[in-house]
Amino acid sequence: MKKRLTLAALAIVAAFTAPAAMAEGSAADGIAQYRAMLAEGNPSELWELAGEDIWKEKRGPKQASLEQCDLGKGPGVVKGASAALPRYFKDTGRVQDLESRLMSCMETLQGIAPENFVKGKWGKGEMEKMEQIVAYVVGQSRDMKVNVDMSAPQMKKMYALGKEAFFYRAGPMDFACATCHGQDDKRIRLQDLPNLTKHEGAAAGWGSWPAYRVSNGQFWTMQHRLNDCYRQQRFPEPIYGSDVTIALSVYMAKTANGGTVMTPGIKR
Amino acid sequence: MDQSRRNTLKASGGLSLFSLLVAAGMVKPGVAEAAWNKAAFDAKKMDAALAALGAGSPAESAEVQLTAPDIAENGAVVPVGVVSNLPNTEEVAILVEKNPNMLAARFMLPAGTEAAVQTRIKMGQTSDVYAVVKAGGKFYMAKKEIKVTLGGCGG
Amino acid sequence: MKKFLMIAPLALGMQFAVAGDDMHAEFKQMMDSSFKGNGIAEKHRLYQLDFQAACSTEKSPSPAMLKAIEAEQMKTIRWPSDGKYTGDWKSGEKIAISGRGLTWNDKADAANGGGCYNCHQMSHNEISYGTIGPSLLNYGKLRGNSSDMLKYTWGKIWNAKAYNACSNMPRNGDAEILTERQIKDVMAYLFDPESPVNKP
Amino acid sequence: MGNPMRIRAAEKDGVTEVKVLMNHEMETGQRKDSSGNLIPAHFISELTAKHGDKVVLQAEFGPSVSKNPFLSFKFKGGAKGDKVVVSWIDNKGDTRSDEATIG
Repeated sequence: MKKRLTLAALAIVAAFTAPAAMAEGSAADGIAQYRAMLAEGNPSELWELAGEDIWKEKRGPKQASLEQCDLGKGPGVVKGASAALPRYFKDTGRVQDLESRLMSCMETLQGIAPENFVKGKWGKGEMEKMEQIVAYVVGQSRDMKVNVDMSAPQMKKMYALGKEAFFYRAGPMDFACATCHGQDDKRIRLQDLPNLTKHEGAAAGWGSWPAYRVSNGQFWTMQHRLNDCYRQQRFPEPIYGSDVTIALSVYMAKTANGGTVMTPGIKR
Repeated sequence: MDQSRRNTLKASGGLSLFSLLVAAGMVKPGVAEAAWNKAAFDAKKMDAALAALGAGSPAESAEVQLTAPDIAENGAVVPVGVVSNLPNTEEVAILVEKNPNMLAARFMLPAGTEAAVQTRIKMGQTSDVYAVVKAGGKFYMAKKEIKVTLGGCGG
Repeated sequence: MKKFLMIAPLALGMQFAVAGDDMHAEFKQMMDSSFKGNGIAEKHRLYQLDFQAACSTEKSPSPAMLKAIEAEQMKTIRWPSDGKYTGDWKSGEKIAISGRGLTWNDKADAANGGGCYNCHQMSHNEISYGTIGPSLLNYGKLRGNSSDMLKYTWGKIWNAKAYNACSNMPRNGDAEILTERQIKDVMAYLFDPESPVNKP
Repeated sequence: MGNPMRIRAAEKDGVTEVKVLMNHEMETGQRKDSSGNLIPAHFISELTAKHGDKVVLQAEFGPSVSKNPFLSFKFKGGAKGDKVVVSWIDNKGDTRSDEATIG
């Protein structure tokens, strides 16, 4: 109480510019305790389990599996693949994140059209299968280091575009990604906001998505995470696998380079 | 009495036999409800739930430990663990006072199984959570308040 | 909303004309091809207002630019039509708690929330608050309710950019996020001695 | 038939710890869909875990167990290489049974 009063007194002088720190200790401890208990059993594993089967299953008009899909480490190599994504792929001539790469594989190997995802609904039909495959693939990089190769000029360009997108303010609320993710030690409600402009924050954020979200019992891929960020920014909707989502991914992944992959994560 | 008979049934056949019977159309799924303690799960008052469990008004005991966070970031998933240090603990139940139906889960522990279970429950709002334990034929309990917060910016 | 539409094409043209280089052309192309309208979140929301463009860089714009934006934004503030700054704090609390509105999941005619708790601590009994903005606990109790303080607070809620050009806070009145009535209610929540903001 | 479970069983000093993740909606029966209709309750009601022929845990769940339920418990007498079988039935009569090898 005493601490509160002192801080409050400060606030009189500083009006709107007073520091936000308040007696938050107990609430923060409680939340930390909650998260530690949740980490014990992550339902993402249910998606991983299903995804491994789908990866190997002969599917689509071409009745092929994804076992010849090259995620950057050679055909069929899943181990460590997502830790090194996004990357520049010569065969498509594009920088691709995991999901846009999987879309290419599904199209060329299996004949599954990209429309299934671009016009798809989260958790439904082919999109649900995508989510399961993503869970499986990112689980195969768990505990590895984020290791994105920035040597290709296409990657450098995507990084620059991603950075510009990160600070781009627009819409009825004037928000940019940076509004919430550009400072240290901030929260929305009780949720900590990683500062994605710095290594520690990017490692924490990029490193722990995709993730299972306990609030709705859904598994969210990085594309879904970015899509919902833009929804809450009150932007129009980013198209699944579009360049802005990949550019932002390159921006985050490069900043996170060297951090630990903790995917699939578990979130509020 | 009923309980031990049920244990024997389950031990010999288990759910797999039961599901075979369901699949074969020999048993209607509804029959499963007969074993499930409907009265306890349907109870909308604490004393009714406790009565349906045969627990009466259990004594608070330091030998029963309820592990749960002080604050749940999301009421949809609240991790709860119960440990009983009482000898011959045979049953553990988890109840949430302010949920529409108090009883969340009930565990029957045969000899050889430790009285230490963890699960996750839903909570509609901040409430006392009870761990009710049956040991040596008597009931004991522990309780803890868990705060449920509003989360996300969609709030 | 209407104003937004009118200014948008101009602002877009200006930003990219000024920046001029290939990278910006490519950025514009990327943004344009990456988004689609969905429900009320129409694609034109992508187009920036001048001050949004100015505040879209890693480093803050020059002090002169900030001053110019603030002066410009100050002109947008509409003071209460009946001269009354405060309404019903109970309704204000609901508005402060709600973070709904203006996303592609929301309907055009639904009332928006103020989303205040996303960023600010406000009352003595809500522990789930954000820290992007400063704590507003005991707001009225600490500051009193002089006409200057009422006016300042009203203006800040209506258009925070009038006081801090690149503020993270939305322009609740100017961007038609909240109605005049809703802003009065939020004002009451901040100033009323009976409000849980001021009374434990 | 329900979706697969994820079961982990690890033995240490004669005690086997079992962790189970189940794939289930656990619908409360109190939520409404987007058109305002009540979504019927759908939840796992009973669960049995066996080590060989021996039942090591029985549980009854109500709809307020969380979606995709998690359960952990410990029993004595399991050895590395033994099987643990977990089976559930839900209130609509759907069932699922999966096993794990104790590691």
